[in-house]
Amino acid sequence: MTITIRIVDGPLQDAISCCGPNALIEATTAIGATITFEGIVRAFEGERQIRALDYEAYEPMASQTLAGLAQDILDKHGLNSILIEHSRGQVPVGGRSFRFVVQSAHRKEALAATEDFINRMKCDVPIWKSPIYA
Amino acid sequence: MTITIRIVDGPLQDAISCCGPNALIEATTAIGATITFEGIVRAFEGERQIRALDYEAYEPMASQTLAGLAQDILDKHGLNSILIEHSRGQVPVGGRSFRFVVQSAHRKEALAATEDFINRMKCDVPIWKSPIYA
Amino acid sequence: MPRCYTLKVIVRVHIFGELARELSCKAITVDVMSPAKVRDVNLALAVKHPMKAQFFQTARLAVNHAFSSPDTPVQSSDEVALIELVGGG
Amino acid sequence: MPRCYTLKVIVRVHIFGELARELSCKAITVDVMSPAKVRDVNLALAVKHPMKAQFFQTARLAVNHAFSSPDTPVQSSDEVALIELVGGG
Repeated sequence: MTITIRIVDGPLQDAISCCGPNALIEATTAIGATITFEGIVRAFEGERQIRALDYEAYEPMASQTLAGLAQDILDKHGLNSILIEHSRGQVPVGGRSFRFVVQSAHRKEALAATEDFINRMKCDVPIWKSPIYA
Repeated sequence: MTITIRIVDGPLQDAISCCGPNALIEATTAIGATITFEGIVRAFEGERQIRALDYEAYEPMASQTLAGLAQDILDKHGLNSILIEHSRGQVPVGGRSFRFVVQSAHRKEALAATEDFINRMKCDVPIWKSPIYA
Repeated sequence: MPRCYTLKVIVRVHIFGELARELSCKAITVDVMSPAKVRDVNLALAVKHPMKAQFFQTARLAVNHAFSSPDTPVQSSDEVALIELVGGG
Repeated sequence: MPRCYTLKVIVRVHIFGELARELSCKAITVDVMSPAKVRDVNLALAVKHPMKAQFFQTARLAVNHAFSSPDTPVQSSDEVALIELVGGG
Protein backbone atom coordinates (compact mmCIF):
# COMPACT_ATOMS: atom_id res chain seq x y z
CA MET A 1 0.00 0.00 0.00
CA THR A 2 1.56 3.20 -1.24
CA ILE A 3 0.57 6.82 -0.85
CA THR A 4 2.38 9.45 -2.90
CA ILE A 5 1.70 13.17 -2.54
CA ARG A 6 3.36 15.77 -4.74
CA ILE A 7 2.92 19.52 -4.79
CA VAL A 8 4.32 20.57 -8.15
CA ASP A 9 5.27 24.08 -9.31
CA GLY A 10 3.21 25.03 -12.38
CA PRO A 11 1.14 22.68 -14.54
CA LEU A 12 1.44 18.92 -14.09
CA GLN A 13 3.15 16.90 -16.79
CA ASP A 14 1.10 14.92 -19.29
CA ALA A 15 1.99 11.61 -17.72
CA ILE A 16 2.65 10.88 -14.09
CA SER A 17 6.26 11.88 -13.40
CA CYS A 18 8.64 8.93 -13.52
CA CYS A 19 7.70 5.53 -15.02
CA GLY A 20 4.39 4.23 -16.29
CA PRO A 21 1.38 4.37 -14.01
CA ASN A 22 1.79 0.76 -12.94
CA ALA A 23 5.49 0.85 -12.26
CA LEU A 24 5.09 4.13 -10.49
CA ILE A 25 2.61 3.14 -7.90
CA GLU A 26 2.56 -0.52 -7.20
CA ALA A 27 3.56 -3.41 -9.38
CA THR A 28 1.37 -6.13 -8.01
CA THR A 29 -0.58 -8.72 -9.90
CA ALA A 30 -3.52 -8.14 -7.56
CA ILE A 31 -4.41 -4.80 -9.15
CA GLY A 32 -7.42 -5.03 -11.44
CA ALA A 33 -8.43 -1.39 -11.80
CA THR A 34 -6.76 2.00 -12.14
CA ILE A 35 -8.60 5.29 -12.21
CA THR A 36 -6.90 8.54 -13.08
CA PHE A 37 -8.78 11.74 -12.44
CA GLU A 38 -7.34 14.96 -13.83
CA GLY A 39 -8.47 18.51 -13.25
CA ILE A 40 -7.85 20.90 -16.12
CA VAL A 41 -8.01 24.70 -16.07
CA ARG A 42 -10.98 25.94 -18.08
CA ALA A 43 -11.10 29.18 -20.06
CA PHE A 44 -13.93 30.74 -18.09
CA GLU A 45 -14.58 31.52 -14.44
CA GLY A 46 -18.27 32.24 -14.51
CA GLU A 47 -18.77 34.62 -17.43
CA ARG A 48 -15.25 35.98 -17.47
CA GLN A 49 -12.41 34.68 -19.60
CA ILE A 50 -9.20 33.84 -17.79
CA ARG A 51 -5.71 32.99 -18.99
CA ALA A 52 -4.60 31.01 -15.95
CA LEU A 53 -5.38 30.02 -12.38
CA ASP A 54 -2.94 30.80 -9.60
CA TYR A 55 -2.82 28.14 -6.90
CA GLU A 56 -1.68 28.97 -3.40
CA ALA A 57 -0.90 26.02 -1.14
CA TYR A 58 -0.44 26.41 2.59
CA GLU A 59 2.45 24.06 3.20
CA PRO A 60 3.18 21.72 4.91
CA MET A 61 -0.48 21.56 5.86
CA ALA A 62 -1.66 21.06 2.27
CA SER A 63 0.55 17.98 1.78
CA GLN A 64 -0.23 16.68 5.25
CA THR A 65 -3.97 17.06 4.78
CA LEU A 66 -3.81 15.37 1.37
CA ALA A 67 -1.78 12.52 2.86
CA GLY A 68 -4.18 12.11 5.79
CA LEU A 69 -7.19 12.13 3.50
CA ALA A 70 -5.50 9.65 1.14
CA GLN A 71 -4.76 7.32 4.06
CA ASP A 72 -8.39 7.50 5.22
CA ILE A 73 -9.68 6.72 1.73
CA LEU A 74 -7.14 3.94 1.21
CA ASP A 75 -8.14 2.24 4.46
CA LYS A 76 -11.86 2.77 4.04
CA HIS A 77 -12.00 1.34 0.51
CA GLY A 78 -9.23 -1.25 0.84
CA LEU A 79 -7.12 0.15 -2.00
CA ASN A 80 -3.63 -0.74 -3.18
CA SER A 81 -2.34 2.74 -3.80
CA ILE A 82 -3.14 6.41 -4.18
CA LEU A 83 -1.07 9.05 -5.93
CA ILE A 84 -1.94 12.73 -5.76
CA GLU A 85 -0.32 15.59 -7.63
CA HIS A 86 -1.43 19.19 -7.21
CA SER A 87 -0.07 22.32 -8.83
CA ARG A 88 1.15 25.37 -6.98
CA GLY A 89 1.52 28.72 -8.74
CA GLN A 90 0.21 29.49 -12.22
CA VAL A 91 -1.43 26.92 -14.47
CA PRO A 92 -2.57 28.23 -17.88
CA VAL A 93 -5.92 27.36 -19.46
CA GLY A 94 -5.81 23.77 -20.72
CA GLY A 95 -3.12 22.82 -18.20
CA ARG A 96 -3.53 20.09 -15.60
CA SER A 97 -3.60 21.30 -12.01
CA PHE A 98 -4.66 18.15 -10.19
CA ARG A 99 -4.24 14.42 -10.61
CA PHE A 100 -5.60 11.58 -8.49
CA VAL A 101 -4.62 8.02 -9.35
CA VAL A 102 -6.03 5.06 -7.48
CA GLN A 103 -5.23 1.37 -7.89
CA SER A 104 -7.31 -1.43 -6.46
CA ALA A 105 -8.27 -5.05 -6.96
CA HIS A 106 -11.69 -4.25 -8.44
CA ARG A 107 -13.28 -1.35 -10.26
CA LYS A 108 -16.00 -0.85 -7.66
CA GLU A 109 -13.77 0.38 -4.85
CA ALA A 110 -11.65 2.45 -7.25
CA LEU A 111 -14.74 4.32 -8.41
CA ALA A 112 -16.11 4.81 -4.91
CA ALA A 113 -12.73 6.04 -3.67
CA THR A 114 -12.38 8.55 -6.51
CA GLU A 115 -15.77 10.06 -5.81
CA ASP A 116 -15.19 10.04 -2.05
CA PHE A 117 -11.78 11.67 -2.34
CA ILE A 118 -12.79 14.43 -4.70
CA ASN A 119 -15.79 15.37 -2.63
CA ARG A 120 -13.77 15.56 0.55
CA MET A 121 -10.73 17.29 -0.90
CA LYS A 122 -12.60 20.45 -1.75
CA CYS A 123 -13.49 21.02 1.89
CA ASP A 124 -10.32 20.29 3.78
CA VAL A 125 -7.20 20.83 1.75
CA PRO A 126 -5.69 24.32 2.18
CA ILE A 127 -5.13 25.14 -1.47
CA TRP A 128 -6.71 28.26 -2.91
CA LYS A 129 -7.11 29.25 -6.51
CA SER A 130 -7.27 32.76 -7.93
CA PRO A 131 -8.24 33.59 -11.50
CA ILE A 132 -5.82 35.56 -13.65
CA TYR A 133 -8.05 37.29 -16.15
CA ALA A 134 -7.26 37.44 -19.85
CA MET B 1 -18.38 15.86 -29.02
CA THR B 2 -16.23 12.93 -30.00
CA ILE B 3 -16.68 9.20 -29.53
CA THR B 4 -13.77 6.89 -30.30
CA ILE B 5 -14.03 3.10 -30.10
CA ARG B 6 -11.05 0.82 -30.65
CA ILE B 7 -10.84 -2.96 -30.46
CA VAL B 8 -7.11 -3.66 -30.14
CA ASP B 9 -5.31 -6.99 -30.61
CA GLY B 10 -3.50 -7.94 -27.40
CA PRO B 11 -2.81 -5.68 -24.41
CA LEU B 12 -3.45 -1.93 -24.67
CA GLN B 13 -0.48 0.39 -24.75
CA ASP B 14 0.55 2.32 -21.64
CA ALA B 15 -0.72 5.59 -23.00
CA ILE B 16 -3.66 6.14 -25.27
CA SER B 17 -2.48 5.47 -28.81
CA CYS B 18 -1.54 8.62 -30.71
CA CYS B 19 -1.04 11.99 -29.01
CA GLY B 20 -1.60 13.05 -25.43
CA PRO B 21 -4.99 12.49 -23.87
CA ASN B 22 -6.07 16.07 -24.52
CA ALA B 23 -4.93 16.29 -28.10
CA LEU B 24 -6.39 12.89 -28.76
CA ILE B 25 -9.90 13.51 -27.74
CA GLU B 26 -10.90 17.11 -27.80
CA ALA B 27 -8.79 20.18 -27.47
CA THR B 28 -11.28 22.60 -26.04
CA THR B 29 -10.81 25.08 -23.27
CA ALA B 30 -14.20 24.06 -21.86
CA ILE B 31 -12.90 20.76 -20.50
CA GLY B 32 -12.33 20.82 -16.77
CA ALA B 33 -12.12 17.12 -15.92
CA THR B 34 -10.72 13.94 -17.42
CA ILE B 35 -11.20 10.49 -15.97
CA THR B 36 -9.31 7.48 -17.24
CA PHE B 37 -10.45 4.08 -16.07
CA GLU B 38 -8.22 1.11 -16.87
CA GLY B 39 -8.91 -2.57 -16.37
CA ILE B 40 -5.86 -4.71 -15.67
CA VAL B 41 -5.60 -8.51 -15.78
CA ARG B 42 -5.12 -9.91 -12.28
CA ALA B 43 -3.11 -13.02 -11.41
CA PHE B 44 -6.02 -14.98 -9.97
CA GLU B 45 -9.44 -16.05 -11.18
CA GLY B 46 -11.05 -17.13 -7.96
CA GLU B 47 -8.47 -19.36 -6.27
CA ARG B 48 -6.65 -20.35 -9.42
CA GLN B 49 -3.57 -18.65 -10.80
CA ILE B 50 -3.73 -17.58 -14.43
CA ARG B 51 -1.12 -16.33 -16.86
CA ALA B 52 -3.46 -14.43 -19.17
CA LEU B 53 -7.04 -13.74 -20.15
CA ASP B 54 -8.23 -14.46 -23.66
CA TYR B 55 -10.81 -11.97 -24.92
CA GLU B 56 -13.24 -12.90 -27.64
CA ALA B 57 -15.16 -10.03 -29.24
CA TYR B 58 -18.18 -10.61 -31.47
CA GLU B 59 -17.59 -8.01 -34.14
CA PRO B 60 -18.98 -5.72 -35.46
CA MET B 61 -21.57 -6.00 -32.70
CA ALA B 62 -19.02 -5.38 -29.92
CA SER B 63 -17.87 -2.07 -31.44
CA GLN B 64 -21.41 -1.07 -32.35
CA THR B 65 -22.72 -1.80 -28.86
CA LEU B 66 -19.83 0.12 -27.27
CA ALA B 67 -20.47 3.07 -29.60
CA GLY B 68 -24.20 3.05 -28.86
CA LEU B 69 -23.61 2.88 -25.14
CA ALA B 70 -20.99 5.65 -25.33
CA GLN B 71 -23.44 7.87 -27.25
CA ASP B 72 -26.13 7.25 -24.62
CA ILE B 73 -23.78 8.11 -21.79
CA LEU B 74 -22.40 11.17 -23.59
CA ASP B 75 -25.89 12.55 -24.18
CA LYS B 76 -27.21 11.68 -20.74
CA HIS B 77 -24.33 13.30 -18.84
CA GLY B 78 -23.57 16.13 -21.30
CA LEU B 79 -19.95 15.14 -21.86
CA ASN B 80 -17.36 16.46 -24.29
CA SER B 81 -15.85 13.15 -25.34
CA ILE B 82 -15.53 9.44 -24.66
CA LEU B 83 -12.75 7.13 -25.79
CA ILE B 84 -12.97 3.37 -25.34
CA GLU B 85 -10.26 0.81 -26.02
CA HIS B 86 -10.80 -2.91 -25.46
CA SER B 87 -8.44 -5.78 -26.06
CA ARG B 88 -9.16 -8.81 -28.19
CA GLY B 89 -7.09 -11.99 -27.87
CA GLN B 90 -4.61 -12.67 -25.10
CA VAL B 91 -3.66 -10.15 -22.44
CA PRO B 92 -1.09 -11.35 -19.87
CA VAL B 93 -1.36 -10.73 -16.13
CA GLY B 94 -0.58 -7.07 -15.42
CA GLY B 95 -1.61 -6.01 -18.92
CA ARG B 96 -4.37 -3.51 -19.66
CA SER B 97 -7.42 -4.92 -21.39
CA PHE B 98 -9.83 -2.01 -21.15
CA ARG B 99 -9.64 1.75 -21.10
CA PHE B 100 -12.41 4.31 -20.76
CA VAL B 101 -11.54 8.00 -21.00
CA VAL B 102 -14.14 10.70 -20.49
CA GLN B 103 -13.76 14.47 -20.76
CA SER B 104 -16.28 16.95 -19.46
CA ALA B 105 -16.66 20.47 -18.16
CA HIS B 106 -16.88 19.43 -14.50
CA ARG B 107 -15.75 16.51 -12.42
CA LYS B 108 -19.28 15.58 -11.32
CA GLU B 109 -20.57 14.42 -14.70
CA ALA B 110 -17.26 12.71 -15.52
CA LEU B 111 -17.51 10.62 -12.36
CA ALA B 112 -21.18 9.78 -12.86
CA ALA B 113 -20.54 8.83 -16.49
CA THR B 114 -17.64 6.53 -15.59
CA GLU B 115 -19.70 4.66 -13.05
CA ASP B 116 -22.71 4.49 -15.35
CA PHE B 117 -20.70 3.25 -18.30
CA ILE B 118 -18.83 0.54 -16.44
CA ASN B 119 -21.97 -0.82 -14.85
CA ARG B 120 -23.79 -1.00 -18.17
CA MET B 121 -20.92 -2.33 -20.24
CA LYS B 122 -20.72 -5.62 -18.37
CA CYS B 123 -24.27 -6.50 -19.37
CA ASP B 124 -24.51 -5.60 -23.01
CA VAL B 125 -21.20 -5.70 -24.81
CA PRO B 126 -20.52 -9.02 -26.54
CA ILE B 127 -16.97 -9.55 -25.34
CA TRP B 128 -16.14 -12.73 -23.45
CA LYS B 129 -13.06 -13.52 -21.43
CA SER B 130 -11.54 -16.94 -20.80
CA PRO B 131 -8.80 -17.64 -18.28
CA ILE B 132 -5.57 -19.22 -19.48
CA TYR B 133 -4.26 -21.01 -16.43
CA ALA B 134 -0.63 -20.86 -15.35
CA MET C 1 -56.11 -26.02 -50.58
CA PRO C 2 -54.65 -27.47 -47.40
CA ARG C 3 -51.08 -26.63 -46.54
CA CYS C 4 -49.52 -30.07 -46.45
CA TYR C 5 -45.90 -29.20 -45.78
CA THR C 6 -44.06 -26.82 -43.55
CA LEU C 7 -41.28 -24.56 -44.63
CA LYS C 8 -38.19 -25.05 -42.52
CA VAL C 9 -35.77 -22.32 -41.51
CA ILE C 10 -32.26 -23.45 -40.65
CA VAL C 11 -30.72 -21.11 -38.11
CA ARG C 12 -27.09 -21.15 -37.08
CA VAL C 13 -26.63 -19.63 -33.62
CA HIS C 14 -23.12 -18.41 -32.82
CA ILE C 15 -21.98 -19.06 -29.27
CA PHE C 16 -19.01 -17.73 -27.32
CA GLY C 17 -16.92 -17.88 -24.19
CA GLU C 18 -17.61 -20.42 -21.47
CA LEU C 19 -20.63 -21.84 -23.31
CA ALA C 20 -18.63 -22.48 -26.49
CA ARG C 21 -15.92 -24.21 -24.45
CA GLU C 22 -18.48 -26.30 -22.58
CA LEU C 23 -20.22 -27.47 -25.75
CA SER C 24 -16.93 -27.66 -27.74
CA CYS C 25 -18.37 -25.77 -30.68
CA LYS C 26 -18.68 -22.23 -32.04
CA ALA C 27 -22.28 -22.46 -33.23
CA ILE C 28 -25.46 -24.48 -32.75
CA THR C 29 -27.65 -25.18 -35.75
CA VAL C 30 -31.38 -25.61 -35.20
CA ASP C 31 -34.41 -26.09 -37.44
CA VAL C 32 -37.49 -23.98 -36.85
CA MET C 33 -40.77 -23.68 -38.74
CA SER C 34 -41.35 -20.76 -41.07
CA PRO C 35 -42.18 -17.98 -40.46
CA ALA C 36 -39.76 -18.11 -37.55
CA LYS C 37 -39.34 -15.77 -34.62
CA VAL C 38 -36.62 -15.48 -32.02
CA ARG C 39 -38.78 -17.29 -29.45
CA ASP C 40 -38.85 -20.32 -31.77
CA VAL C 41 -35.06 -20.33 -31.94
CA ASN C 42 -34.81 -20.21 -28.15
CA LEU C 43 -37.19 -23.14 -27.86
CA ALA C 44 -35.36 -25.15 -30.51
CA LEU C 45 -32.07 -24.59 -28.66
CA ALA C 46 -33.69 -25.81 -25.44
CA VAL C 47 -35.02 -28.91 -27.15
CA LYS C 48 -31.63 -29.67 -28.67
CA HIS C 49 -29.82 -29.28 -25.32
CA PRO C 50 -32.26 -30.54 -22.67
CA MET C 51 -29.57 -30.36 -19.95
CA LYS C 52 -29.44 -26.58 -20.50
CA ALA C 53 -33.07 -26.13 -21.50
CA GLN C 54 -33.84 -23.47 -18.93
CA PHE C 55 -30.83 -21.41 -19.97
CA PHE C 56 -31.57 -21.59 -23.69
CA GLN C 57 -35.27 -20.82 -23.31
CA THR C 58 -34.52 -17.32 -22.02
CA ALA C 59 -31.04 -16.67 -23.41
CA ARG C 60 -30.57 -13.34 -25.15
CA LEU C 61 -30.14 -13.59 -28.90
CA ALA C 62 -28.84 -10.97 -31.29
CA VAL C 63 -30.08 -10.96 -34.88
CA ASN C 64 -27.77 -9.28 -37.38
CA HIS C 65 -25.74 -7.72 -34.55
CA ALA C 66 -28.68 -6.15 -32.75
CA PHE C 67 -30.35 -7.41 -29.60
CA SER C 68 -33.69 -8.95 -30.46
CA SER C 69 -37.05 -9.40 -28.77
CA PRO C 70 -38.88 -12.77 -28.67
CA ASP C 71 -40.99 -11.63 -31.64
CA THR C 72 -38.15 -10.53 -33.91
CA PRO C 73 -38.45 -12.48 -37.21
CA VAL C 74 -35.59 -14.80 -38.13
CA GLN C 75 -34.61 -16.05 -41.57
CA SER C 76 -31.93 -18.51 -42.65
CA SER C 77 -29.80 -15.68 -43.99
CA ASP C 78 -29.76 -13.83 -40.66
CA GLU C 79 -26.74 -13.90 -38.41
CA VAL C 80 -27.90 -15.05 -35.00
CA ALA C 81 -25.69 -14.97 -31.88
CA LEU C 82 -26.26 -15.87 -28.28
CA ILE C 83 -25.08 -12.93 -26.14
CA GLU C 84 -25.28 -14.23 -22.60
CA LEU C 85 -22.76 -14.41 -19.75
CA VAL C 86 -20.92 -11.43 -21.15
CA GLY C 87 -18.08 -10.04 -19.09
CA GLY C 88 -15.55 -7.85 -20.85
CA GLY C 89 -13.27 -5.31 -19.19
CA MET D 1 -3.06 38.10 46.16
CA PRO D 2 -5.37 39.52 43.47
CA ARG D 3 -4.37 39.15 39.83
CA CYS D 4 -4.22 42.77 38.73
CA TYR D 5 -3.01 42.39 35.17
CA THR D 6 -3.79 40.20 32.21
CA LEU D 7 -1.26 38.43 30.09
CA LYS D 8 -1.72 39.14 26.43
CA VAL D 9 -1.15 36.66 23.62
CA ILE D 10 -0.37 38.10 20.20
CA VAL D 11 -1.63 35.79 17.47
CA ARG D 12 -0.83 36.18 13.80
CA VAL D 13 -3.46 34.51 11.64
CA HIS D 14 -2.37 33.66 8.09
CA ILE D 15 -5.02 34.23 5.44
CA PHE D 16 -5.18 33.12 1.81
CA GLY D 17 -6.94 33.31 -1.51
CA GLU D 18 -9.90 35.60 -2.05
CA LEU D 19 -9.88 36.78 1.57
CA ALA D 20 -6.20 37.81 1.40
CA ARG D 21 -6.88 39.69 -1.82
CA GLU D 22 -9.93 41.39 -0.36
CA LEU D 23 -8.09 42.54 2.78
CA SER D 24 -4.84 43.20 0.88
CA CYS D 25 -2.74 41.34 3.42
CA LYS D 26 -1.35 37.88 4.09
CA ALA D 27 -2.03 37.77 7.84
CA ILE D 28 -4.16 39.41 10.52
CA THR D 29 -2.63 40.03 13.93
CA VAL D 30 -4.94 40.01 16.96
CA ASP D 31 -4.46 40.29 20.72
CA VAL D 32 -6.21 37.82 22.99
CA MET D 33 -6.08 37.28 26.73
CA SER D 34 -4.00 34.44 28.17
CA PRO D 35 -4.66 31.56 28.41
CA ALA D 36 -6.09 31.79 24.89
CA LYS D 37 -8.22 29.37 22.95
CA VAL D 38 -9.16 29.23 19.31
CA ARG D 39 -12.63 30.65 20.08
CA ASP D 40 -10.94 33.77 21.47
CA VAL D 41 -9.00 34.21 18.24
CA ASN D 42 -12.19 33.89 16.18
CA LEU D 43 -13.86 36.54 18.33
CA ALA D 44 -10.89 38.88 18.14
CA LEU D 45 -10.88 38.57 14.35
CA ALA D 46 -14.59 39.42 14.28
CA VAL D 47 -14.03 42.46 16.48
CA LYS D 48 -11.17 43.66 14.29
CA HIS D 49 -13.20 43.26 11.08
CA PRO D 50 -16.81 44.11 12.00
CA MET D 51 -17.87 44.08 8.34
CA LYS D 52 -16.98 40.39 8.21
CA ALA D 53 -17.77 39.60 11.84
CA GLN D 54 -20.13 36.74 11.11
CA PHE D 55 -17.58 35.07 8.83
CA PHE D 56 -14.69 35.37 11.29
CA GLN D 57 -16.71 34.18 14.30
CA THR D 58 -17.13 30.72 12.79
CA ALA D 59 -14.19 30.54 10.37
CA ARG D 60 -12.10 27.40 10.57
CA LEU D 61 -8.64 27.89 12.03
CA ALA D 62 -5.67 25.58 11.87
CA VAL D 63 -3.12 25.64 14.67
CA ASN D 64 0.34 24.37 13.73
CA HIS D 65 -1.01 22.88 10.50
CA ALA D 66 -3.83 20.90 12.08
CA PHE D 67 -7.50 21.78 12.13
CA SER D 68 -8.49 22.99 15.58
CA SER D 69 -11.60 22.97 17.73
CA PRO D 70 -12.90 26.10 19.51
CA ASP D 71 -11.18 24.90 22.69
CA THR D 72 -7.75 24.25 21.22
CA PRO D 73 -5.21 26.33 23.21
CA VAL D 74 -3.28 29.00 21.30
CA GLN D 75 0.09 30.52 22.19
CA SER D 76 2.03 33.32 20.53
CA SER D 77 4.52 30.83 19.14
CA ASP D 78 1.81 28.82 17.38
CA GLU D 79 1.26 29.10 13.65
CA VAL D 80 -2.39 29.92 13.10
CA ALA D 81 -4.06 29.93 9.68
CA LEU D 82 -7.59 30.56 8.48
CA ILE D 83 -8.60 27.64 6.23
CA GLU D 84 -11.92 28.71 4.79
CA LEU D 85 -13.23 29.00 1.23
CA VAL D 86 -10.84 26.31 0.11
CA GLY D 87 -11.16 25.11 -3.46
CA GLY D 88 -8.20 23.30 -4.97
CA GLY D 89 -8.35 20.91 -7.92
